[in-house]
Amino acid sequence: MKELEKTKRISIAATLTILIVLIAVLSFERPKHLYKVNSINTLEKIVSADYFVSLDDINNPNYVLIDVRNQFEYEKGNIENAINITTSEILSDNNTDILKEIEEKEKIALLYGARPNDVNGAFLMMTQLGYKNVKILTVNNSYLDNQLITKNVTIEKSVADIQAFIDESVKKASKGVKKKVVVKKPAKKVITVKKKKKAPAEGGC
Amino acid sequence: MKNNQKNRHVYWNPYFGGFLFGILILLTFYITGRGIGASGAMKSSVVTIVDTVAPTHAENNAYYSKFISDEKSPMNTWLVFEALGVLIGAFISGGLTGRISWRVQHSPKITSKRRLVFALGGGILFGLGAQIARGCTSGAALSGMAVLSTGGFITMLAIFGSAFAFAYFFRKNWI
Amino acid sequence: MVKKKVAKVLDLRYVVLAGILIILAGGLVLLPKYEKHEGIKPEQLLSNVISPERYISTDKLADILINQDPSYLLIDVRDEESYTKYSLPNAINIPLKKLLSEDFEAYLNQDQYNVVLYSNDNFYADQAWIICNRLDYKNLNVLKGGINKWYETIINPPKPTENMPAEAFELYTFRKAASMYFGVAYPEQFKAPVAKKVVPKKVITVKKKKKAPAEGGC
Amino acid sequence: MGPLIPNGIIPQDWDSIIAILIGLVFGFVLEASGFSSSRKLAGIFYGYDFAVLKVFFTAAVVALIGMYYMDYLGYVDITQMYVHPTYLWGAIIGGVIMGIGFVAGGFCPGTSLCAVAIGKVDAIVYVIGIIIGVFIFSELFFLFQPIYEGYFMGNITLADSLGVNPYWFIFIFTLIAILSFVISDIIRKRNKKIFY
Repeated sequence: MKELEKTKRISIAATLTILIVLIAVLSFERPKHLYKVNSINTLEKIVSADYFVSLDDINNPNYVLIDVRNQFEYEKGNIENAINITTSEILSDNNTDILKEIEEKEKIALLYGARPNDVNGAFLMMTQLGYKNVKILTVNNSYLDNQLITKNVTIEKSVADIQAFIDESVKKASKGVKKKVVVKKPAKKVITVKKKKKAPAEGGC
Repeated sequence: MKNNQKNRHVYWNPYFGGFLFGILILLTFYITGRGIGASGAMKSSVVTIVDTVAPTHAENNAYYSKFISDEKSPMNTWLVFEALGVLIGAFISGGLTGRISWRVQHSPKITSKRRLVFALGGGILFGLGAQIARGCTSGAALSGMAVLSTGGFITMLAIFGSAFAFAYFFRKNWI
Repeated sequence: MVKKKVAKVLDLRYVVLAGILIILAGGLVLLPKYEKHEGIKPEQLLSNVISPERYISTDKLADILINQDPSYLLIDVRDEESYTKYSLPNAINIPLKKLLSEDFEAYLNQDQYNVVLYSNDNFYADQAWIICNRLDYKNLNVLKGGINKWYETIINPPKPTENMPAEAFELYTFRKAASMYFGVAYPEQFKAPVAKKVVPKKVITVKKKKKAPAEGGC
Repeated sequence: MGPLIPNGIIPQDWDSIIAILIGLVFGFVLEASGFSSSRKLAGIFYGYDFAVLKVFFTAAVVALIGMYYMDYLGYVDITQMYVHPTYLWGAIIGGVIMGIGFVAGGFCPGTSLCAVAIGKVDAIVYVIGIIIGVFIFSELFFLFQPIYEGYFMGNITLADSLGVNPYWFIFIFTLIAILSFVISDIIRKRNKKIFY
């Protein structure tokens, strides 16, 4: 069994592999920020959890108010003892430390901005990065002779029943013209989607 | 030719061969997402032969019809190309080490005719078993083990277990 | 004697190789587990979230709908009930709860159409957009202000007062025409409203991006 | 990046060319490590040459460790890999028949192709045998159908069926492999030498 003595090649191969593995592991620097919540759980969280806080129960001790607007807006006027973390710098190091510290102290981060829509970005980033207790202050901020006014607002309230408005306008118009106005509702668009054929990984010997 | 003749029986260090083989399996999975295989090529050739000889019979036989599709001939599968590559690769390696020559390799104790008979019998058994288990040692066992597939491990254990068990009966052929 | 020493060295070499193998395998066990990274990098997602170029104004959308631009696909992320009450023509209803469900994936994850997500305001639409953007779905936009803005600008356009610049008047006439297209009738129309152009049935076939599954075998 | 071809990084039509290249390396490595000689293959069952055991186990261990490292580092997504389906009794009965065929014939399909390439007549007969075997199976398919299709447990991995953490399993599998190498060396030293 002469071949067992020939180990020159295998030592070269072994050293080469170790080099490659080392380079791979070293070059693989874990990205600083990693999602801790995958997208399906995030979706469930934002659909089910009630993360809205209204203006009146704001003085709960373990709420930490966070203003997500930029520096200038924050200086102009902010709710008292709110800290300023602009959405674009949410991933910066000191902001991450602040948020981690809030997380450790079991405090609830209460985000607010000019309008609730602007807070969405920061809120979703934090939930996906794994911060547990993040809430949104449903509030509109505006300035009256540069005095900050915050008004409560409900999210996504439908302004008017549009269909009723249209029908009513049609009725009003037809009263004027007497003739029955046939308004053809836009035909329902048939949208056929080719079902994603689950091509089974066929194979086998 | 002298040097060539000398290292006719000098093979690689098995650990080195195994290591390269492992890297090859990794590469195959990385590029194509599937393992290597061998008996699939034989199956495709059988299907093509039967399809050309008796297409009607092939159509209504449950097994053949699985592999006959009109737009692609059965020979156009991944495994057939891979088997082709195996033949070429082995030929190159054999050529380099001078192992190419028409011969029947058998233990000195038995005649080459007996060896051929056992080879045929072994082949038939292996062909049958490979179809039932949907894979052979390299296809099901090795590629299956690389991704921890339970089927792969069961097949590997069954092959080597039964081989060890029945080794006693065929010992005159080898030792 | 030399033969013996060589054999000794070889044994050592095999021991070293075996040791390396064990360390490599052991390393796998000791490496810290972490949640599989899904979707685009957080820094990338943050920059996408901040940039407002995903928004599409109600006027632009009205223009698109009137010209029946075939490359646009409307998706209403509100629940079924408000969708049935009123929704934009030819819109598909994907409630936020079912955003990532299997059968709607064909609409979101494709690069044929510009998808416009909208809800009452753009709060839920933004959330849907951010999640889809994390999964790297292509060319999705959000209707700025949602249905509320649509109502305030298109369906019931505010009348410009005299001292408004000329553009305000043009904008108002455009919006009034648009509202007529969408069914609002105005009393001072003298002739009967021309039979409204029927919105042609637009069949959207969404071609799935074919991802060949890894098939294999023996 | 995961499997390159299914993810579309390498276009589909490169598939067959890559298949030939992989087969080429496959054939070369098998032949070079001596798998084209049936007597070397049968050595594992009679204890005079454990090449099969060493190559097989090293390949399995290297592939396993490599695969899970690449999965860990994110270069490959292991869920897209083709996992060999588990037909419980199909694997057992098929495996037993293959085991007998292996001991009797001395080859398995991969190695028999290598042997055919270097002119081994018994390998050619072996391949003809395999073809006849496949032919028999297909003709009598209705007999084998229940085994062939029965007891299907899905393309499951050991992690699901045994509920074991894959990394631990790989570690133990490596230890078993090294142990078997040591034992095979001891056995070979005590066995009488056979020159082939």
